[in-house]
Amino acid sequence: MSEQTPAGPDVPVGGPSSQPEYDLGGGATVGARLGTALKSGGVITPIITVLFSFLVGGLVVLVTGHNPIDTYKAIFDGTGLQWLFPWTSGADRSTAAINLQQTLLITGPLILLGLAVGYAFRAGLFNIGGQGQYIVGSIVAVWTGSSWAGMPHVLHVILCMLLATAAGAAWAGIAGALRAITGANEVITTIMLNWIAIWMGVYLFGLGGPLQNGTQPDVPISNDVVASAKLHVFWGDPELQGLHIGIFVALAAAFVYWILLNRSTKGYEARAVGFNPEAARYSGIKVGRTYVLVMGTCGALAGLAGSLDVLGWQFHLATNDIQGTQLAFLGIAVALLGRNTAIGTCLAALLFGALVNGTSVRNLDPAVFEPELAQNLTTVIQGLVVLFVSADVLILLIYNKLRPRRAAPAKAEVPA
Amino acid sequence: MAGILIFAAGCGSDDNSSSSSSSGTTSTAAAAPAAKKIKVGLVTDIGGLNDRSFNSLANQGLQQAQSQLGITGRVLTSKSNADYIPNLSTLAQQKYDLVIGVGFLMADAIDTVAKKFPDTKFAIIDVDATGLKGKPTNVQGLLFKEQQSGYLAGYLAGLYAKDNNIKTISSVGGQKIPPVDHYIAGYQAGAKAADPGIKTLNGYSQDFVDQAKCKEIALNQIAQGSGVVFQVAGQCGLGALDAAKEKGKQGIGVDADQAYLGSHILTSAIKKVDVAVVDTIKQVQTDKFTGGVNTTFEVANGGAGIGKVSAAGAKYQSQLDGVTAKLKDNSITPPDTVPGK
Amino acid sequence: MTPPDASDAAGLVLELRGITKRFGALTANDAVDLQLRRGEIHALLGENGAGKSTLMNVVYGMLTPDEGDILVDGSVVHVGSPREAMDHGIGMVFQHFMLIPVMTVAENLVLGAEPRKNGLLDLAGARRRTRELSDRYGLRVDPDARVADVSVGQQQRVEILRALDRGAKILVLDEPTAVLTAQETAELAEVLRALRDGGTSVVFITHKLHEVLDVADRVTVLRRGKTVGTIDTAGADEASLARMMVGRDVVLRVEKEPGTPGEPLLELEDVHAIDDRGLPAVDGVSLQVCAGEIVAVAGIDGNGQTELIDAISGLRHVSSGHVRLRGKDITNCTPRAARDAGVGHIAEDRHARGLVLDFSLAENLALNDYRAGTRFGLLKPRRMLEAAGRLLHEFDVRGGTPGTPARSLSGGNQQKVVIAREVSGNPDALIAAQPTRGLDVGAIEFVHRRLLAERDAGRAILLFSLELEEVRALADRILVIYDGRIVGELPPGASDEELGLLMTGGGAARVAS
Amino acid sequence: MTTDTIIKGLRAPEGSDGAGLTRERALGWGGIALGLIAFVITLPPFEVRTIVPSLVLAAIAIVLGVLAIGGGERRVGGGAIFAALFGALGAYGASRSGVSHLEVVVSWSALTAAMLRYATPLTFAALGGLVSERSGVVNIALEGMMLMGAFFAAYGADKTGSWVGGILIGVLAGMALAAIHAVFAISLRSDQIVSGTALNFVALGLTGYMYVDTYGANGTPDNLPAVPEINLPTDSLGFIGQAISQLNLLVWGSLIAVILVWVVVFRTRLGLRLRAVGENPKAAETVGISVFKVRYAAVISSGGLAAFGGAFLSIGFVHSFSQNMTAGRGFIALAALIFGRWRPGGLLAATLLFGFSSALAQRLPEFSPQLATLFQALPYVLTLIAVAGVVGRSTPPAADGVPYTREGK
Repeated sequence: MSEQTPAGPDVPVGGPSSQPEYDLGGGATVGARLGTALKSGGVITPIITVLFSFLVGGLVVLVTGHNPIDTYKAIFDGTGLQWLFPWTSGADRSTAAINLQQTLLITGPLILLGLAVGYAFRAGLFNIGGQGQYIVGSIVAVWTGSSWAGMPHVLHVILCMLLATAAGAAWAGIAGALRAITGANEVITTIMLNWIAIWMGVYLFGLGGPLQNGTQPDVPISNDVVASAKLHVFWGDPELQGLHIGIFVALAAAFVYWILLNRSTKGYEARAVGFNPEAARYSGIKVGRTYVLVMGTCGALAGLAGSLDVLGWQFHLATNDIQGTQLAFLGIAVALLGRNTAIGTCLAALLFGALVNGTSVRNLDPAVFEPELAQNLTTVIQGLVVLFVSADVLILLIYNKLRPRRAAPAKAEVPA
Repeated sequence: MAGILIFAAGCGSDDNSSSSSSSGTTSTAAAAPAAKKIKVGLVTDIGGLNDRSFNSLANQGLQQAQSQLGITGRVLTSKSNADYIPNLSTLAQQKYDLVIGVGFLMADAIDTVAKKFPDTKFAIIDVDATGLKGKPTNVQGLLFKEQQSGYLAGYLAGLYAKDNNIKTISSVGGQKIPPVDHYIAGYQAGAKAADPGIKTLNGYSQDFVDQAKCKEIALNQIAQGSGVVFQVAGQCGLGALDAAKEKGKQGIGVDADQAYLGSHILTSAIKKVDVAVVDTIKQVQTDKFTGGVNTTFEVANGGAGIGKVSAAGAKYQSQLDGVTAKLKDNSITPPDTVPGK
Repeated sequence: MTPPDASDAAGLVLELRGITKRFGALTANDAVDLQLRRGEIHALLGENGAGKSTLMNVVYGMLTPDEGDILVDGSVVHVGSPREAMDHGIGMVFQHFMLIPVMTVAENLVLGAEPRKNGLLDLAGARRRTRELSDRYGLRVDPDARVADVSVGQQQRVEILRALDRGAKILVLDEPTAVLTAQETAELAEVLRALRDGGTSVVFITHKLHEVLDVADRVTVLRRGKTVGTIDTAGADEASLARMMVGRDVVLRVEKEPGTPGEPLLELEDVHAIDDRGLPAVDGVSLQVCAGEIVAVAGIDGNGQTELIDAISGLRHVSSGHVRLRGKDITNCTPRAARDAGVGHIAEDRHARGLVLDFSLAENLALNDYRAGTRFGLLKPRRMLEAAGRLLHEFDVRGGTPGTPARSLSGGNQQKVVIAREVSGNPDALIAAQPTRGLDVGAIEFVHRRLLAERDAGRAILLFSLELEEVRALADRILVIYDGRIVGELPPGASDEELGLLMTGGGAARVAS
Repeated sequence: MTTDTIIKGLRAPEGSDGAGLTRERALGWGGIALGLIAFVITLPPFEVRTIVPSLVLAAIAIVLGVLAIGGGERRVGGGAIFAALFGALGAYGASRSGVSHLEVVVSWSALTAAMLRYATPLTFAALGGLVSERSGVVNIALEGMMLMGAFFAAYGADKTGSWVGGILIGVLAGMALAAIHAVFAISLRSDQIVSGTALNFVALGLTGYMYVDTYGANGTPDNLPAVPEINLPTDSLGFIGQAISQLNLLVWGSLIAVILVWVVVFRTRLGLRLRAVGENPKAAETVGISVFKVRYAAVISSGGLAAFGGAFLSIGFVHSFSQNMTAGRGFIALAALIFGRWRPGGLLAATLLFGFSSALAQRLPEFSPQLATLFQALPYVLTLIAVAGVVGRSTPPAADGVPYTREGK
């Protein structure tokens, strides 16, 4: 013990403080391990993770007899991210701009859907219900957005988004309340609520359904959102699905998420419950109410995502839009890759948005990669990214191997 | 993952070899050597090229045109509804002469894009171009009288049922949407015309993909006495045909000729999307394309009808020919809506 | 403090030579030697973190040593897994019992060496074997009881029987008395002596000096991963052992001035509550704690202490009766309202209930008052950090700054954080549940001093402890709880016998059933 | 921070689990039974056309429910009251609707057969989940494992020309995916929910890729060897006899698998060790059980079982493969596993309930074609009510989802 014991009459030597009792063995939480990983790996780890996944994905491409470098180049070109490079010019630049608009169009709702999963994770809940919450939000947005045609623009937009947010919150709140009151596992309840939301939507907009389009009785589709409820398009052609201001709404939500999680009493309670519900209860935090609030917040985020899509570019909902929406499942991957942090989720959403758009067939030359296969390849790469995210140990190992030797052990484990 | 993907009206097969009727409105079998070398783009809906239905049929038409008419073709599949507008506008921007959209859910998208690119020609399958909100003049609707195909199939089913002492026949629809109901309405009317005492059952699977659902519905109908099962549910409907096969009943395919599935396929109610695609391409090549109108494909022009008739139904061929003639001269006009209960 | 004597080698069943085990930068065992004779009870003494458990985990094959040899019966053996350890006749009883709570005693006993019949599990055979073993060693257990439902003492017997069933000649027990009552401890000592007399060699780990002197024949002391020495207990006393263990003289008993009780602050009147299974657990408890007084509730684990604590602090529904603080009725108010009213609560299990281990120290210290002075629902991070800095200094928490995760602190320092938090709210009444469980001597000393200081500052302290010594050292009055009732009040000077009698239900010897 | 805390959250103390059948509990269950009987007597073949007897039964059921609640059995009592209301409502609906409609919808033998067919893939997958989670590894990748089974069974049947070969290859493929899950979850100590989620993506992409690559637009051949149906001469034995007279071999297989899994998990040495590892891996290790071996074996078998479910879908039932053909069944199976409290009998009850309501939902449009799509939600609504109302908290194996690490290694 090199340090001097502080003087003081009543202060005894506080045990072997030079040998802290780490408890990172079998009982260590993933949170702790991720914490350690973040400390020793920083932002490098997720980057390595992504690179590694692309490497393995490239092997898959290679095995199937394609050129991985060409394929990735084509995918990258399709994302529109080269717009950010000053040397992209001319026709390339305008194509890139359109692609980037489409990439960001997906990124916005993905951020929100990622946050909707991430916040629940932080409170120890697994929200698989992003899909249902997104759908409920979309339904309310399309309903309110196609009503009240005479309303002032800003007011109408805000009202639609608020109501969609509230609807998503209420929908997820059901799962939270059931967890709080009856202890029903939210994994089951959110899956069930997804399906119920789907069939509800199909009923509402199906032929003869109460919200089905009034002017086209033959088409299972909703009414169109009126002009006063549409989100402003600030980049690109407003009629050709340009980029609307929803991306800023999503970024603002990410900022609010950061505040909520790290700087608010509710977020503090959510984290306490997530780490140790028993200790939270002992300190007087109402665990059940926290579950309801957290799920409600998640639902609000997912519902908001639904409203952005409806008010930003979709403008109507067909029954098969409802049945086909898969974005929320990508939200789980986004949250996991982003490690449930605000900034991480934004970056992960951009990555997945770019991946989705970059592999779209219009951007992928069929000579480089058959479009029918590309879609499935994307799914595999998405899976691999998430898979390697899960193996922080593996990635850390690689990281530590690659990094010049620094004698800092990743973690110390001593049995109690 | 948990979602039900994909939506498609009717099902198609790729088995062209058994396609019996010849081409549609244009009778030239091969392109004139002088034909213009045009660029044609096809945008599928989210069913994708493997939907074994109209997306894949449309693609076949495009490939046929590539090999026979010397055009350049490109297919863009849509992964989600977010792809419709970008896909259509990308092709328009790249100066494709003709852009074909598949499926009535692309109606609004094609309406918007067509107005933005007035010099590009567009066609859309299963959509009434005159009903588009923006009334674009460069979009042609490609419509099908599915009820005529359904009527023929139903007539055959009725004849078969009467001879085999079957009291009930049935149909399995994907979702209650117009193209599906056209088929079913025609089928029921045709069956009743052949055998006024016949009972018709109908069910919707609410799904165009999950074969298990259609199979369950078909099994249920067979349990209620159905001897002929007509599927109008795309890929899902293959399950219904499988049920017929398993229970020793007759099945009727849809959209394309599904006789290849086996001898239990009595016939198929056909909708020649491939022919429609080829014909439209020819129109553009020969500068005969007009927008703002529809081309209707029906029995009279060979764009609708039934496929190969199995041995079990062969003896009714002459009666079928009679009905076909009446459909051609419009002395029979089958209904296109399913009566509600 | 005699060096290992080579001439003893003939009688050694187990010998450890130069065992070194490192965890990253930390050396838990640094060339440790140990010699175990046939048929002796050998204590392994040391503070928490001295490397005792690590050493025994190495012996049992749970850990692989970086250096050193293990010799069984004079020859070097390789112990790579518990199975290999068992094959060499080594059995181990862990501090946290290695049992499956949802399974029966018989199932647990045969686990790993299950009898089979026709390819299926022979449950009848398992029960039979349990009964045979139970009879042979005189350790009574019920084969069909679920482990979760039997007492800690019984669970320990299952572990011992299981080790013996696998043919253990060397039995290692890791802090076997940490969870036992005085009576159970005495019974265990009997069992160990019987085993020794039957030829089994026993190593038991402890940091309790009197147990070493009571039970062991010889003792090896470890300090900071190194062997300090091995001595016979015959000539040793507590002071000399403590010196070996800590490396300096320690004050073994806190000198305590008698308290000067003031007005009654915490009053319970005929409180009833039920446990998680819906059975009555607190059955009409009435008590009073005055300002400046420590009242200890002594009793065997599972006699309603937990439920009583929960009932006072609003964590459990009080089905009838009243809890009052300064005359104000706080019966059945929420946990938060109870805290706001002035009830502090040092929770029984600091890992499960007292701390959020993944939170930083500042966040942990703010668990009770994070909402104080907040506006718009936003935390005051700077205020939290400042307050934490102050408290960490005041309570001499070592090994962390306000930003350090609580997980990385030692047990003693973690407990200081809990106490700091609970005391900083300036409560009228402080409930201290097992405040020194699992702490080493130095930390215990700190906690005891602090509780006395709080008493002297005028708080009413209700102490729950299973350690009679602690109860006696701190309490001004001792209440004994048995079966959910307060069955008697004794002065701190009461003898073990008096206390034991009350704690076991009034005299009838309570043999584990 | 992530999912281990979630799993801990699931582990709330279970009150009187397995506390035997008290009088109150019996009353409550009696109430539930009466409530259901109130409904059943109005259905074929009984078809009581007046609602009075049903109302009487429902009233008794409510009384029993109230008694049960009074005796402390709140959940079961609540279930009885709920069943009574449900029964009365159902009886009202049935007695008001036409007999012909009723007989079309409620054809017991057809309903039963359909229920079994719906339940089969779910049962297999849920059993797979049981084996894995009993060993302490959360398996959210059941969906992907089923999908692997579905594709590779079709592929294998096609390539080997025999359904046995198909099942074999399908099951091996499911096990291969499960082996990856095992490597990540056990050896690399991944967050198990994350790696499971990932593998679902991988399986979806991989099977889709191979399907398109191998079969292109043509789809799987229409003459795929099929798992045979079993014909039994039971038609004369009432509706159950009719229901089981022709069922697929794998339907029977799933029921046998339930029994087998029960025997293995609760009556064999391996099962005892499996449960020990899932409850307290360190304890298992200290008695010489290899946690790693047991968990690997469990996770890999889990993939095999789930793949059986997939194989039933492709070569047992619809005789072809299509992309994403499992359509979320793996998640329903996961729900059934939790619903059934990690017990073979419980999960079978859950999958049968789900299968029954699916079969019913598909027939209900007979009454109202307008509401056809809403009826589709029936299985999910019923599951939600059952989970929230009757099942409540269910406690997973104590070490479920917690990666095990031997210290210092």
